[in-house]
Amino acid sequence: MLAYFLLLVPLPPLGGFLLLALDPYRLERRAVMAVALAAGIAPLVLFLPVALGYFAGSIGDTIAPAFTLNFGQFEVALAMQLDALSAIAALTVTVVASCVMIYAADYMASARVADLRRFFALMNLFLAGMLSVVMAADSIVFFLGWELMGLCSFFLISYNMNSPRAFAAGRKAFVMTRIADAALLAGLLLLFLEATSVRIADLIPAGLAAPEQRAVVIAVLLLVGALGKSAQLPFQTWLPTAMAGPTPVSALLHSATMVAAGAILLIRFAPLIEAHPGVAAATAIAGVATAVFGALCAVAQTDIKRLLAYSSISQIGFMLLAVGMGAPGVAMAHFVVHALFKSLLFMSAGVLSHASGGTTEIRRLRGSAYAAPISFATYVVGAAALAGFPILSAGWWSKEAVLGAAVMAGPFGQFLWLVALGSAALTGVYAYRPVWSALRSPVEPLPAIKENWLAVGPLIFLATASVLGSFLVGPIVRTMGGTVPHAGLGVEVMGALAAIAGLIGSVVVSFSPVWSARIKRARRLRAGMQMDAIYYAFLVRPYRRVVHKLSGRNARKDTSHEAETDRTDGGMGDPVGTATVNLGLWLARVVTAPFVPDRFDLVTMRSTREVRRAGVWARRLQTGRLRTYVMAIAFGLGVLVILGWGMTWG
Amino acid sequence: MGLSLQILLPFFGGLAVLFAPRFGRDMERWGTVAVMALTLVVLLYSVVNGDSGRWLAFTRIDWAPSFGIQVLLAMDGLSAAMLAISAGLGIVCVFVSWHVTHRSAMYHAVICWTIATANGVFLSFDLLVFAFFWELMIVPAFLLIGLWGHGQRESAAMKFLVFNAVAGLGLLAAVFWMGATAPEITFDAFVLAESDYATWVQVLLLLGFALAFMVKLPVPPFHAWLPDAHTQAPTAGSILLAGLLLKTGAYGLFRFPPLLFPDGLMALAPYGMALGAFGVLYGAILACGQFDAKRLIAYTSISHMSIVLMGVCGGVHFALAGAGVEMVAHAFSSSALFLLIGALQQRTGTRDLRDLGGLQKTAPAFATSFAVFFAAALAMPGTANFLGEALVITGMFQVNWAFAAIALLSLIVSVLYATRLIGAIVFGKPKAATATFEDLKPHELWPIIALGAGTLFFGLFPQTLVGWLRPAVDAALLPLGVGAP
Amino acid sequence: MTPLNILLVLSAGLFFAGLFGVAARRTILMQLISLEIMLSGPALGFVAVGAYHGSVEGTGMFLMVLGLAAAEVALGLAIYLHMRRATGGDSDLAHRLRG
Amino acid sequence: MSWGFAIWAATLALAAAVLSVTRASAVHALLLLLASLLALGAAFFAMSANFAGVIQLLIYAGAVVAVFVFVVMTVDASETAMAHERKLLRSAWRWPALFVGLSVIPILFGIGGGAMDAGAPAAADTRELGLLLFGDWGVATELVALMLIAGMIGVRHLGRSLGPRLRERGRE
Repeated sequence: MLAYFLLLVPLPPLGGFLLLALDPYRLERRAVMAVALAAGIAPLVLFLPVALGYFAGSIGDTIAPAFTLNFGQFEVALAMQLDALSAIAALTVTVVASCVMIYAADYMASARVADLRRFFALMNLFLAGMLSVVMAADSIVFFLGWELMGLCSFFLISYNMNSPRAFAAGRKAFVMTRIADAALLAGLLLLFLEATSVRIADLIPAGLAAPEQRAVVIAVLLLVGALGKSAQLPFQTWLPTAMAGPTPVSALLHSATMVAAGAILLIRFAPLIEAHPGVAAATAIAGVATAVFGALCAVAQTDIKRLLAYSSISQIGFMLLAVGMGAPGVAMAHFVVHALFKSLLFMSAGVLSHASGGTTEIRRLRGSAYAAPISFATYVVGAAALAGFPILSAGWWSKEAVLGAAVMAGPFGQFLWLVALGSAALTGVYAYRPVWSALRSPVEPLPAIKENWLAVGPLIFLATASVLGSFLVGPIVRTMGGTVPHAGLGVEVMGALAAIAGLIGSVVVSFSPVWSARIKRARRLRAGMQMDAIYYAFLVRPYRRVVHKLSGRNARKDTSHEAETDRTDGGMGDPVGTATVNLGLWLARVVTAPFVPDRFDLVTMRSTREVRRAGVWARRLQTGRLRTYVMAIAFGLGVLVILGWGMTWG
Repeated sequence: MGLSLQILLPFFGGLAVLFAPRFGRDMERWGTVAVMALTLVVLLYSVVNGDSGRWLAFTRIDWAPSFGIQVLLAMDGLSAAMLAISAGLGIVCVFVSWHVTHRSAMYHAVICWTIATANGVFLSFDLLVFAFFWELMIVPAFLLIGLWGHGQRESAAMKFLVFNAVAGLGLLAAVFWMGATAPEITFDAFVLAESDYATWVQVLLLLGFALAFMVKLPVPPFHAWLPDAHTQAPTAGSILLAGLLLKTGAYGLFRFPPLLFPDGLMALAPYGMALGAFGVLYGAILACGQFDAKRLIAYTSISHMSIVLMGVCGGVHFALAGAGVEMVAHAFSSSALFLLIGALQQRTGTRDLRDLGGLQKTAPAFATSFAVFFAAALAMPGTANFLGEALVITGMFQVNWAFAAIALLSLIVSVLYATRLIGAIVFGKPKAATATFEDLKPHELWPIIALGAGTLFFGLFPQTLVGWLRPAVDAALLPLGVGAP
Repeated sequence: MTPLNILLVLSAGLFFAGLFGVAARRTILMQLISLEIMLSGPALGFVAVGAYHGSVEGTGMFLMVLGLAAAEVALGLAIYLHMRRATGGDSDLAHRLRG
Repeated sequence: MSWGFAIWAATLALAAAVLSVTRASAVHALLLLLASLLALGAAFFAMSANFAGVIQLLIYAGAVVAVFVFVVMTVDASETAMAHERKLLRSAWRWPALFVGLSVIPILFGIGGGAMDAGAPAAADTRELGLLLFGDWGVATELVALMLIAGMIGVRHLGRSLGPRLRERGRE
């Protein structure tokens, strides 16, 4: 009974998507909103009792089969499952999604109805995809959801149809994640071949039992998939530009849920990662490096959305670190906490920037704290959680757990711990910068905006959750089957000191003219170490050159206007195809060349001339006179008779 | 007898359609729809009443016994799927060419004949009759491009004709040789399959067969005819080319090389896979550089059909099943894309990506449809295209990881060209050509909905399709000595 | 040397005499007369052979020849009368079939 | 049955024929033709082919020649016409004579050919002839009859009075 209840959870958003995207009837604005909100919140309503039942222990691990595929000799049963990971993650996703949906109803209020429909349709589809990822019991549903998220991400980033930049950002995000998705697909298919089953519960033991080399390849492929989706080094470049999408999209997709799905993937397949120390180390190193990189870049940002984007990159680095250190439960806890405070940050930043006239530049947020006090307050709570303000914020607890896990993982982990500690300090530096900026008195007083309850309600809820989430860290880790690492008081004090150092640093950076000027100058850092430029120079441009070379300059001129009959419109830029055509033409020419002055033809033509002359001569014989013919007959007869005589002679 | 109806009905239906305009306006259109619907019903009947063995239906009629020629028609799930697609696309073609008025009766008759000849290819197991239909199939398509095409239709039609006719010679030569050297003259594929050719003979014969199939597929370097043919063909011509004629090449590769030349296939398979791998990337890369929407889709077709070649040459269960699924999926998705581009061209008079844009604003139904098939083109999970490609990649992992890697690479490149296409057409500000754009009319929307439903249905519930294809896949693998996994 | 031989040579002589007439004479009427002589040659031959072998077929063939001659004469004379208006009875002047 | 008389009569017929085809006057030619046919009839009687002889006399020498007579009556028999006719013949006889001679010479050698077995010479039975013509040779007889009918229709066609336009055309 419950099993099928589980299957129902992703259905409302899916239905909402179908209704909004494909339904041909014109819907009123209110109807669109109603459908979208109902579809967006229904999963929470459906899933909450299940999750509570699970946490209370009244429901055990369950697998709910949807339908069965029969591939040749073996069967594949698509299914959803309820276990610790899916219960926690799905609950987080549904909660955050509900908040974002409610917030979006206010945020998108001024959009055209058609755009609204598109927006909510895609948001709902995304939600369905995300829920399938976290609740999937088999790799097919998992990958289905995974790719759906990518697709929705593309469409939502390029939501602003008029902006070529938005489209370019969406395309970049799509391509980058797709590269990683290809690796993930390869990994999943290899696992499938090992296990001849797609059930995740079967895949993991099969992956562990696989030959060493192949198992490493699988683990690396899974890791690459996670890195791409989570915008970790070296795939991080797509996330900051993805902020071209509307704020709710950034809040839901590009911080709290979709981007963190990489971490979910690694947590799901953690045994495979941990089985190979090299891969685990690579995961941890990638995580730490990204954490530091993201924090450094975030410090240099002048745009609040980009700042938050880099902070997401950085925070997910912490999750990867935890996975690499063999503490997936801790990573899960950080995932939950991060989802709560990061969506909060994005949404309250959205309100603040709205209050200060629609800009997202940190510098120009001045005075928005007074125009939108509630949102500002919630932002402060969120920033504290992000920076890991000791004891009071949930972020501190989860980050401490990650750091502790690193310390307890041996000397190598302690080295990583040091680096991560630096990153944690930097987090504080950038997290509070918008706060100080917003607190400054405005150049000219901003009009106070009316903070709609639709927008503020979710903010207050999430802010509360970001504080109270402190109490969730322990239970989550335990539910996931881990233990909260306690690396000793010294380590925890170090963590607290780092957070406080970050707070001080942020004051320095915001108010010291020297440091502000430095940040203003740090263009390289702001542009994400110019990784984009490097990729452009080494990947995009060579690829474009190849494309242009292969499709030829002609293809650019190639036109399909009916009136213009362009000679180049013959695929001439297509070297291989053209080569075949030219080879054929050459062969035809070589074969026909000896016959071009066609000698046989000449002979026959000449002979026809002769025949005509002979005819002219022969027609003289035809006198038309009877006597002539009779004489000819007589002559012939005579010849025949003589012939016959000769033959019978003797 | 029921099977020959699949060929005779569209053929004589085509003849009847020629005279249909005398009975009223648009009668040729409704007549064609009726013929196709009748063909579908007959097909459905013979599938439902099919035998449970290797073949759903089997017909053997002597034609010229002294030359060993017979009409040997056999249908299994693969053929049935192809036949269903051909009749379905026939109906779609009628609806998308509602604006065609120039010699309309002839136009619809030619559509019927294209389908009749393609059905002949999908059913024949007498090699000579197969080759006969194979060559005959070129004629109606040639007429369709040459008479009702756009722009430089004559040269495109000639290119199509020359490529396919020349390639057909390879098939014909191999078939004649096999028939003539058989102990007792015969062209029965099942009898010839028993004959024990030396491997090098098999390789030569297979090269003859493969030439015809690969040109029709088409795989680089034999693909030069396809972009031109697609560009200049009328919408229905593009749909039939992409949905049907290309599939005959894939079908032939699927059916005959494993049956007739297992050793030769084993010997050539690596080269086939390498060629397929090359084609996958080459088509995808060239698609990225096109500015003509139809030409772009034509290159993606090359890429996707190269995946089919890889799958067929893979010689493992997954790869072959994937090739079969990909055939069906591509028939749906590419036909729909050509339909949409055709509608676009009819309204704006251009296919140039630089002149288009902003249809999201002016034509939401068009944009939504386009987005669905955009997803199919880049093999989004949930579409049948993904299933096909994923199965082929799985098979490639069993055979050779390098080929799998290349097939995976195509997944990435497909995003590049697909986003390019949708970005230029749906996104952006409306341009001069697209500022006023009439949204899809019902007679265009319903075919799109049907095709989209097919793509999604087979993507989400692939059981039906995989089950249909299984006997054919198993039969193809049997001579290769590969058991089911 | 039998009587039959002589008779057959004579019949051939009749035939060739007629042939000479047809070839040498330009007047259509004379040509028709020559044709009659040509036909009578074979007639003599048939009858002679039939008589020599004592069989009735010779006479039978003679009757056939007779029928032919009758039809020929009727048509020939009709044509002569017809053409006389245009050519004055000279067959060489009727040469519209000249090449 | 008298072979000698038959040969004699046939020789006469040949001589009359030769003379006939060389006469300038149509009347003389026709009379010599009549003589030739009558001589042949005599030869037939001499060979005991009585039925053939009778037919020869009645139809050939009778009916056919009578038809000729009607036509000959319309021919110009003046002295100038004779002279013209003679001139025509004189200018045209050489080549035909040569060609005919080509055939005649070998045939003359045939006189000395080998002997054939003579059957039992007997008078041909007319009843037997009837049986032959309307029995075994029925088709041939029918064909001859058909030919005669065709001749009749042809004559009717040629002999009908022509309209003025056709008459014009005939004059061209």
